[in-house]
Amino acid sequence: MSSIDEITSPVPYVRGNVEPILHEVVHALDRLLKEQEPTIIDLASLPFAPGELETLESYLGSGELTAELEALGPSQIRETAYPGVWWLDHRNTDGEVVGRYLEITRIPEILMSQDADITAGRARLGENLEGFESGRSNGADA
Amino acid sequence: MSTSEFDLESKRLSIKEPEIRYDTQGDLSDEERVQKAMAHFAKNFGTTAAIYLDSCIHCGMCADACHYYVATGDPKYTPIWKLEPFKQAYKREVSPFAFLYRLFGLKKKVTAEQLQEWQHLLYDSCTVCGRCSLICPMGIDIASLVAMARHGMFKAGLVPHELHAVAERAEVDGSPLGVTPQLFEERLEWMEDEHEVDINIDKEQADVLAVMSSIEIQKYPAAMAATAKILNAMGESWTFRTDGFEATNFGMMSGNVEWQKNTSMRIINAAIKVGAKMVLLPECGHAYMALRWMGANIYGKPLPFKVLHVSEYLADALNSGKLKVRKVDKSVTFHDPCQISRRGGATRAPRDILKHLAVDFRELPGGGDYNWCCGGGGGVVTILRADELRYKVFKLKMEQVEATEAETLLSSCSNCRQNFDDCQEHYDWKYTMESLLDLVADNLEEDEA
Amino acid sequence: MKYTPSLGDILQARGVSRRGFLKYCAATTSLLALPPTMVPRIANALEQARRPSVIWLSFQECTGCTESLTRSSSPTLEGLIFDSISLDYHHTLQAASGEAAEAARHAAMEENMGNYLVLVDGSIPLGNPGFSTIAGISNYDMLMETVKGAAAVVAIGSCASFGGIPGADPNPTGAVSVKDLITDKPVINVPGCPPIPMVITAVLSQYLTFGQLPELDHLGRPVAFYGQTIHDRCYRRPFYEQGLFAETFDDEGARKGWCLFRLGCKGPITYNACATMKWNGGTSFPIEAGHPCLGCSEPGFWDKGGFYNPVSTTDIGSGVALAGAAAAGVAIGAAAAAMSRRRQKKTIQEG
Amino acid sequence: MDLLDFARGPAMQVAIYVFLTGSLWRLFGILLLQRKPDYSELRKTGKLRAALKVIWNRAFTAPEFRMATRYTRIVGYTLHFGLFVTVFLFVPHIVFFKGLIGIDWPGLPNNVIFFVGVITVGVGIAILIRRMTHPVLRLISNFDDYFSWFVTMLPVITGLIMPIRFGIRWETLLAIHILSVALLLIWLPFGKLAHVFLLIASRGTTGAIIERRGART
Repeated sequence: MSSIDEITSPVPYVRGNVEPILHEVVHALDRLLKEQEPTIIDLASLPFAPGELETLESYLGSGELTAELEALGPSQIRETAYPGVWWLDHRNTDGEVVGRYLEITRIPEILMSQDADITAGRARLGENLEGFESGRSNGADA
Repeated sequence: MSTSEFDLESKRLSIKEPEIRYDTQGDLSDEERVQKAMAHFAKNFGTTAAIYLDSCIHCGMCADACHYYVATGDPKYTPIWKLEPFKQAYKREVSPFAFLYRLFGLKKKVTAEQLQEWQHLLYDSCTVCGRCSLICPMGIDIASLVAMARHGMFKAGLVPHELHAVAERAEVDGSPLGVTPQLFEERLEWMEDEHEVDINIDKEQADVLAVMSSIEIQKYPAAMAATAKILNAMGESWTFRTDGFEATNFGMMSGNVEWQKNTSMRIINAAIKVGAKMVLLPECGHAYMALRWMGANIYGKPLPFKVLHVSEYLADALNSGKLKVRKVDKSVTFHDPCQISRRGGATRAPRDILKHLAVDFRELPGGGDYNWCCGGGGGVVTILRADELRYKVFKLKMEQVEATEAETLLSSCSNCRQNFDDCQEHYDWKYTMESLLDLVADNLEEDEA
Repeated sequence: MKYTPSLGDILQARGVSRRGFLKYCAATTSLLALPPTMVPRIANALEQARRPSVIWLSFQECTGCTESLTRSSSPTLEGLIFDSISLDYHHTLQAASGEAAEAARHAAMEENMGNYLVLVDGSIPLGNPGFSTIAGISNYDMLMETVKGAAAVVAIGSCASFGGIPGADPNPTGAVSVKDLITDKPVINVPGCPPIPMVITAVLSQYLTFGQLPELDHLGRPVAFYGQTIHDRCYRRPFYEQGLFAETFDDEGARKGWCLFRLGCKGPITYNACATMKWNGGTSFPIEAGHPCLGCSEPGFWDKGGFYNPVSTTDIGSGVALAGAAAAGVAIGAAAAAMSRRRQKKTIQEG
Repeated sequence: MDLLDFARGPAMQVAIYVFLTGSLWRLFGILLLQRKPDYSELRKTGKLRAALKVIWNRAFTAPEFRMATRYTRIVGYTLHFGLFVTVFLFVPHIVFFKGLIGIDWPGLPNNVIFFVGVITVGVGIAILIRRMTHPVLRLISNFDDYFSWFVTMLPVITGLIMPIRFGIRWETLLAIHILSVALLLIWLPFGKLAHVFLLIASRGTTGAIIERRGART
């Protein structure tokens, strides 16, 4: 281990904030099961020692589902090894993290198609169809 | 404090004599009394007293060491409280912040009423036994401060009458109990006949000057014969002197420094006159404090002779083998006179002697230096109005003695002894105090030879 | 007042999807240090938000605050926010110069009278108007003139907020803060040397989002970012509680990442968001790099003794003064004793 | 200048000067009073040795008095122990002393200090209650006793509040804490708290006089 590693990962404190967060996750899962109430934890608002966030991430691991979202930069939405616990990384176009959340929910809101987008898509599709129709009628006229 | 109660049991129906009664001497106004008290308090406000008076943290532990507080539970008997006016005067007049205390009126002037009230606390209820000095976490020698405070009280004419009268007689007659040189000589001659012992009187030259307490001369004269017997047995060159025989020092106990000095100087001068190498003090507690520890300072330079209490002398003689005693087959307990043991540092001597006598020695609970005072020291035994309190306090002593279940009760202080005798009569108690000196003198081996 | 498109319009015009917008809202919520449950409200508010006009004035400053802001990488969310404000005057960033620049300032003021924001970095010298001028106008005059029609003033950086380094002892230019001069308008202080770029943009986006000024502390700082001390949010705090401290910069404690209190860390008395928001796109912050906090976002941080003096130390003054105090004690004591002895003598004579 | 700067700067400086001046004033005001030589033939000659012996052994109550004084001893020792630990073993305090005198020693974890601090306050309250209710203590107590209690407990209490906060800003609490210490330092030489140095003088005096007589001390 290089001396730099020693500086950035103080061994005695690696678990500092990890355990309390995991407890919070357990309570959130209970709430989800009993009251159908999702929970979002903003990881950016919590103080982490160097290495702590990585510990948390590797502890939670990866589950069956990982989704990539491309909107104002890439986002990764990953279900952890614990179903119902989702890890969300929002990045900007430079790849910098702009938001990092743990969502305890059945499916994160951002994965669902949004009414506004559906409406826009529906409109786009409708326009396309109109295009087909007008194309056909033009063709019939011709 | 002046709760008047009706006394319906005496022949003359009246209110009971108030518990607190102030005595005054001289025709002084209140202001003059305060002025005198302040002057003679002030004389004592040197570095030593100042350190002590400035160090008190008011923890109250001294109360637990005082037989007056323990016996009555009355907080006013807290030792440091007995010094309140003395302390107040110190803070206002001499302490480092005296100027500020006066400027802002933080410490009031001591009043005549205050001093009168404290007469009871400084005389009737303090035997200057120094037990409180041992409990104080700051190491304040409270007993020595009480002695200093008495200096002011005396000059202010605020001494209990009987103590004042006794002290005055000691100054005028040379003895508090009317022992004149002639009377002393007569009684010595009587003992010489009675006990068939050679007693040296007024020799011009002697290595040892023996002195006596008036209490012994009047009440326990055998002590004179015993002293002579032992000194003869030791082959000492010794003498009694009619111009310096009184060992008690009521000037010291009442608080008159001049009288204390006069009394001590009589012995010192007599000892110097005969070229004594040693002054042998009798079985008297405060005599030891007066000459052994205060004598040189009164004299103003080291004394040209040694000062020994008779128990120290006996212990040395027995330890060195110069004196031999028979075995005494008795169980014995020993009451340490405060001024000799706790205050004087001669605690070991009586224990050495008792070892040579091979008695079944039973130490009092807390015996030795932490011993309860008999309650009669510091002049208290002379004060009539203090009798009730003195008897009450003596109960502590009785409990201690009874706990040993010893056959014989010994001490080496005639003042303790007279207090024990008085309390014995009051309580019709089974123990009679005997003299350690007498016991040794009665069991000298040379007798048989 | 000219038509200003809402943020929703702008994003839509750029072809940003609703998902993208939600992501942006989530990031903004996080940036504003608001709970994640606020996202829908933020989304709603942001959709309606309109571009405010912003005039940026730079006085006695080092351009570090501007650097801080612009060094945040190009098309970021902060950048997006800057797209959503109308930066009408900034003499470092704007293309216009000379009279044209001043004309732009005046035009923005007139067009948005009563609604524009004034951002200030740098302190204002009152000692001599010539100490710092722009286009021949003293800083003081320019500030007072520009602020007249402003909705609010934002003091960016410790110089504008508290006087900063120009105001440090002995303050040769007579530098003062914006708040010292502006009493009739809301002033938001965003101190720091420099402030965290995200905090600057967050303050702006909060204004943008809610159209109102954030809750401020007693020093005029937004509570959302300056509500807690560095110490409170510091990942090294547990070491403080355990009594584990680095004592030099290269001892075992330093290598193990122990608390830097003994090395003079001002974290306990410094209110800022460095410990959670961190710097350089969330990479690190001074304490994480092994250096104690200097307390740069606190008033007078330059004059609070050495940076490496622990917070709990005090200045006991000079040895000469201490010796003087001791000598005075001895002298007064001796005088008191002499006085007492004289008084004693007198009392004894009288008695 | 904010409150903390005032507390750490001028307030503390003035307090230290007053403490120094007052302590030496009191000490020299006593030591330069009249002294009388002791001409008695003492059993022990070593003055310093005797003084040191009493300075040490008066920290412990003689077995004869232990039962009677158990309450006072328990609360007394606990208070002094608590004050010692909280004042001298809390790292920020050690740092303070290092700044003052340049010496440095190991400290204890904060939660230990906090725990001891709570006990100290508890014992302090017990001491106050006893002083107000015990007949002896009530009789002999004066303003000095109560005010000294107040200025001693104040820094402990203000110190304990710091981690709890009660919604007050840390630097304000620190300033109040430092000001309370300044008050303590200012009062110390003038009241009974001066026993921190007078006990050496007082026990030492008894050692020099009475211990050397060979009497019990």
